[in-house]
Amino acid sequence: MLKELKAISKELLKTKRVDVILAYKRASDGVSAMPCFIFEEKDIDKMILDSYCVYNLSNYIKDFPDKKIGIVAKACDIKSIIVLLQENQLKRADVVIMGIECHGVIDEKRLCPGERPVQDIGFNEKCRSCKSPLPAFCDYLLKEEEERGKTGRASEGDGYASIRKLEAKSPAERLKFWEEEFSRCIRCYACRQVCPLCYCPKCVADQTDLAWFSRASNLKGNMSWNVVRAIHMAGRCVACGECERACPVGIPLMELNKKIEKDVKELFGYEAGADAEQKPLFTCFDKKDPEDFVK
Amino acid sequence: MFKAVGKKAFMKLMDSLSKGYEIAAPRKFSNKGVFYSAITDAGDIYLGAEFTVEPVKKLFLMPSEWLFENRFNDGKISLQGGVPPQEARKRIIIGVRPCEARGLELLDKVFCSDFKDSSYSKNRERSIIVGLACSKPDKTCFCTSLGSSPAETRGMDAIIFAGEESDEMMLEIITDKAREIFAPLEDAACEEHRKKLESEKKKIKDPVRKINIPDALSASFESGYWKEVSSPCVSCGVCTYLCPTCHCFDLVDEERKRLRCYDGCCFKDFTQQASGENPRPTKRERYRQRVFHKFDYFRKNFGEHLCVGCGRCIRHCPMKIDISEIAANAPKNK
Amino acid sequence: MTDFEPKIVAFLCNWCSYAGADLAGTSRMEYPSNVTIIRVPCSGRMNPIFVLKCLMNGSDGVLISGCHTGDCHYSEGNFYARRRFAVLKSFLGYLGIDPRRFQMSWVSASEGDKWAKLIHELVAEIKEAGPNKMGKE
Amino acid sequence: MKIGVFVCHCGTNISATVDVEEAAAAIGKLQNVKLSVTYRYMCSAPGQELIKKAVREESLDRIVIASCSPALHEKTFRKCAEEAGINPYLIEIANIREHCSWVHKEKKEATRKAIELVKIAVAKVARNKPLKKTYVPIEKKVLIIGGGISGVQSAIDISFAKYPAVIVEREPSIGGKMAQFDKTFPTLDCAACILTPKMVTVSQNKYVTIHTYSEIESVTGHVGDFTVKIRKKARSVDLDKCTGCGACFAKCPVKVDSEFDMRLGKRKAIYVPFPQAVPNVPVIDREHCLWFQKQTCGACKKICPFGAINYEMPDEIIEEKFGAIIVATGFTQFDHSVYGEYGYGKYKDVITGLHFERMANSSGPTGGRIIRPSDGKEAQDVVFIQCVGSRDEQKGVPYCSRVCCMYTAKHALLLKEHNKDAQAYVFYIDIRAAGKNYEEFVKKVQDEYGAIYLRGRVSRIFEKKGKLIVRGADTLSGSQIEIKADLVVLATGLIAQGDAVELAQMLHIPYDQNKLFTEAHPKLAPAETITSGIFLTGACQSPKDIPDTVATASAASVKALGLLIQGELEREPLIAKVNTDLCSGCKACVIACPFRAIEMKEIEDKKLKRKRNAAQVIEGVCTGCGNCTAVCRMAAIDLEGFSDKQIMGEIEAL
Repeated sequence: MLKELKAISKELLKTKRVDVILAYKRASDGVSAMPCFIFEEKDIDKMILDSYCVYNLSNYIKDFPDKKIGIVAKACDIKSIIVLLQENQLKRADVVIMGIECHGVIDEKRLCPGERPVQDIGFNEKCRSCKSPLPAFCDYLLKEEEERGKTGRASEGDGYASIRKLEAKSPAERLKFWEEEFSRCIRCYACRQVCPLCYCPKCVADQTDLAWFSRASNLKGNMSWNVVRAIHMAGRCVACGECERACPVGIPLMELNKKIEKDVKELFGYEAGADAEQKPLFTCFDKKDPEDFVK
Repeated sequence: MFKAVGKKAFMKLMDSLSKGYEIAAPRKFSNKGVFYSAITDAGDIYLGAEFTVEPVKKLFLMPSEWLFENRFNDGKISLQGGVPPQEARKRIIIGVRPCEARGLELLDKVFCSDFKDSSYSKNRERSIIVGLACSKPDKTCFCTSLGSSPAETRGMDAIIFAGEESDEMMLEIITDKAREIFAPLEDAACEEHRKKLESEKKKIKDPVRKINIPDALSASFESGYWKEVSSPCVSCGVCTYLCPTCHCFDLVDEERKRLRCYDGCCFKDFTQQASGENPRPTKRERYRQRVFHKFDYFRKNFGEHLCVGCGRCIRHCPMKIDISEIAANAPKNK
Repeated sequence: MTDFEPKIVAFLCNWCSYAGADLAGTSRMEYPSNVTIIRVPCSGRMNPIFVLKCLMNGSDGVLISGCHTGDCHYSEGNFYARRRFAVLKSFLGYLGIDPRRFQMSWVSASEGDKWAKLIHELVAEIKEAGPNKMGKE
Repeated sequence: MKIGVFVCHCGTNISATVDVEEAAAAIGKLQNVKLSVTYRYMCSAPGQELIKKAVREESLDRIVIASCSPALHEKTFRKCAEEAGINPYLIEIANIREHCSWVHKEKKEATRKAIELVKIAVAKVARNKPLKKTYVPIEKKVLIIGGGISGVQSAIDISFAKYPAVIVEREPSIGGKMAQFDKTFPTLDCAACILTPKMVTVSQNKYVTIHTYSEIESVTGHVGDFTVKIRKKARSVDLDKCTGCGACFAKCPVKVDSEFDMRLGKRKAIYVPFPQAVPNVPVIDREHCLWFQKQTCGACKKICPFGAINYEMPDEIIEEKFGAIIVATGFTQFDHSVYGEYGYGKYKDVITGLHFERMANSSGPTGGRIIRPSDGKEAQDVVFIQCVGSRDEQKGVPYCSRVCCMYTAKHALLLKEHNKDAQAYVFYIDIRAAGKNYEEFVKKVQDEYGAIYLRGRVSRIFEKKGKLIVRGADTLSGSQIEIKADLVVLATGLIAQGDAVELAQMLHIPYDQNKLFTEAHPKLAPAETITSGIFLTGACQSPKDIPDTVATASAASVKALGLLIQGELEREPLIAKVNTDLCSGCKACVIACPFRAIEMKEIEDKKLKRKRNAAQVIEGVCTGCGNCTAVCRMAAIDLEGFSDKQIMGEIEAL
């Protein structure tokens, strides 16, 4: 798969079809991967592909305005590219998507300290409910040499088990749970910065002319930030899991995103990143939308 | 002087001390990591190999603190509070790593020199630092490259040596403050202990990777190198917020309160000016600033690098950016 | 919780609910004084952050009221609002914030009685829910 | 900042339950409040004088009035502020009557709440911005889409006010469906006799331009400034040279079924649809013309003494600007072929009402004889079936087409008048004759013209010995009946034009599940659409008879004129504004705006030093609903008068 990827990249750069390729290289610890941006053929050999390639590179698309971009993307990453197209942050013609077959990436959180072999690090939570290892929406589809079947890890359910567990708890318990989680938030905004869809020129959290909510990293401020973040992802979050991975204090952000994802599916049959042509969730409505909650 | 004590006995002492003192120490939260927390039950104290996510800095320089509040009553404006009154209670902080302790010393240069920051210095004065030698350095550590070591005692009142396996731990008392609180434990200043200690120190010193950090970077200022190395940066606050020495803050007025909270040079808006102008418009300038502040400017101002090699920024960087490598490989010229 | 007098904010669309509340007034229908009304042009104007801000500022309850679907003065505003706040309501509940604290209603310009009745119920419910501790620090 | 607060007693309406003096005193202590006073009637002349005086003496720059609902006196106090020299948008009203004194009894509580309400108003007004009404220019010309009776009527009304109107009609002549009718119910005056004079009037009116055989290509812009592309299809006959002498179609050898005559008669390949056509200029049907098919013949060109025939004539696209648009596209007949049991198509002698109209017409294909198309014999027993397509959710449309009962009654009458021995049978569900002299008319048809009305549906029609056997139920007598009929006339319903949806989307006007255009308000704005500057008339909005159609035509015209007559279009300044620095160009607002009032525009981003797209509000179109502000995650779009800052300020003041 890697050889094929390199060959394609070489071609894309040579023919000037793209100016830059967003890919993965080995990090300084010699184990994990990190993003790399390849402008010249000579650097193509830096590329790597393995289950350490966790990051969603589409986050870097906004760093290269007016450039033709080649991007290495897993099925889950591609969804966020679709949303970027849907929200006019990107022209289809400006991006060449090299979709790679993926049977799960590692769970970084359990990587440090000390190196450990992949198998006992275990796979990332998001991969457990992955529907397909093969990306659908891409220009090049890179498959692994030997056939590995189409299962993904879907066998392990729809990924909402943990949500249902929380929903089953009493409001008081839930509040306690989230207060504890949010109490650790230090407002470093890593969750926002790694999110490919947090492209706002100036996030409401940073706006000073009007302070939308408290900057203080106390319950009030942290609760506000995390709720606003999640609500602004409604119908957009493609569950790539970057925010949760990046959170240094281990707040289970996906438990927020996935709750909304689940609701939106159940309430409006809406799925984020499914189709670049569909209207964003909150920019449209159906006269038959549920309103049993309205008095 | 030294003391040898079983873990149980030590914890017992802590419990008794918790009456007279506020006690803060690392506490492990399952699959969240280790965090400094106020300790009510000494059993919660974690003295294992895993590092705290946040440095001890946060006990002295809070992520955000209210400075004062203005009230409007009966047509008059009045200022309330000033710095929220710290509890006068003395505080013992257990399990501070050598690198973090050094970090505090570096912060002192900023907050307790000719200008004394009231809130920070108050916290300093009331705290007794009981360090913890690193029994198992992380692969990202590089403290030895910055004149420290896993057993360094600078900035501590005492230091604990606690091998994960052995139940006994050793205590090296450095200041009188410490002598006072640990008085209840009997001394154990015999030779073998000293020897054991020395070997212990050596043992844990070696595995730390060595990086040769340059004394200055100025030559490379205009180099394209910085654009390249900064490109994976996503401009978040992880490295600066988790750094034991980063101390930039922002003043925010909210409703009627003035708030001081962490800020970081990696944020897009860090140098945003009201005029709309931003002297550090791209990641290149911003990341370069961080590296230069650590390994060039600070040394010029205070004679030391503003880095203690704790490795947090590397460990927690969402994109695995390694500042030590970047500083080490900085070009010697344009 | 008998002596607890909740603080409730109500955002009313200018064309239906606000007029409905006016009608309740002109018809002298009495209802509890716990509700403070903020006028907005349309329920579609409501930003979820407004609701959050109220809760974080210690309001015990928040109500958004607009025209019945199909009657919106701007033809569609309340449809958008309905979708937006269906998500917010469920989400706040998930965080453990008592669902009674945030409610939505359709009150037309001719439903003064409905408005009065609604406020009676709302205040009763919020009294049950008790004071909102959120952001009281 | 110097805010003046004026608390109104409203006689005792407020002061009875709110301690206004205590309230005023408490409010006086709020930040930025320079002055807080009470008065018995703030809205009265002396009350307003008091406000103006205070503004002068205390040099106030913002005002809060604590009184009744803004619905009543907001305008009054805006004006008052303006006269006092304060921008009218720097005032706020605290509604302490409807929302406080009238709904609470307990004085302490009411007073507390009143203070609360004023607090909020003070917090809001402190964040108000001075605003100016906006004005947009108006193109003083009306486009009328459709040249049927409603289009023609609109054109007449508008030209009467001396404003230019342009009719675009897709057929070769104006006149629409009405031109095909024989007589009109209930007065029975001949359709042509009342329509054609109107057609002539518009054609000769110097304020009216008519584009026949033309269609709308595209519509862009907004109220006051629509840009419309019109395709003038190639007529192949020069409108200016042709005198309408008719030599050409006399000579033309090709005979084709006439659409106007419902294929009951013939026309030539070059033809005028009917004798009174306007303009009275033929058109060449290139489908059938020998010249266009085989490059032979050319008789018309040879014969034409004026050289008006031009085989090379191309389609022409013209572009014009309009200030308002009237949609008068009318209806089309329901296609009843879905009712297999009525055997339409199978049996020549099953026809529709419009066929009957043509037959009944003395200048029609049968010279006014009601015959059996199959053998040309005079029809004796004629069965009329009502509600064909109407009131049928399964096969047709759910609504009632409103005119069928009446035109069927008319047909039954005409049948008798044309052939006194004939007998009419009418199968109906129920008779809907709501209208002036309508019920009387139906009665007359039943009593004086002996039409037999049978309440029930027809189950089947089949042929037997050259007769049509109509089998149906009479639900009143509860008996099955069979009628041997010579002719069956189906009262087909009225439905939207086939391309109604395309037009609606071109105009950005809503349409319902039946593709009928939706009015702005079913009761209070039946001739408007929610898209300002676009109006509806006639059957394109819902089935109408001629009087209603003419009435709505005039209504739409008045609406359009009301717009044009203003020098410039005045708009409330309470509309959305974009802060392009914050805008990411995600288009959420553009898509979510119910009024298409936001468009994307390329801007020069000084920070990024590159061009990028950002949203921009079209002032003339924005109605200030604020939906855009809520869908914008980056808060890049805000609403004047109800800005984020103002609302957040109100919340903080709580």
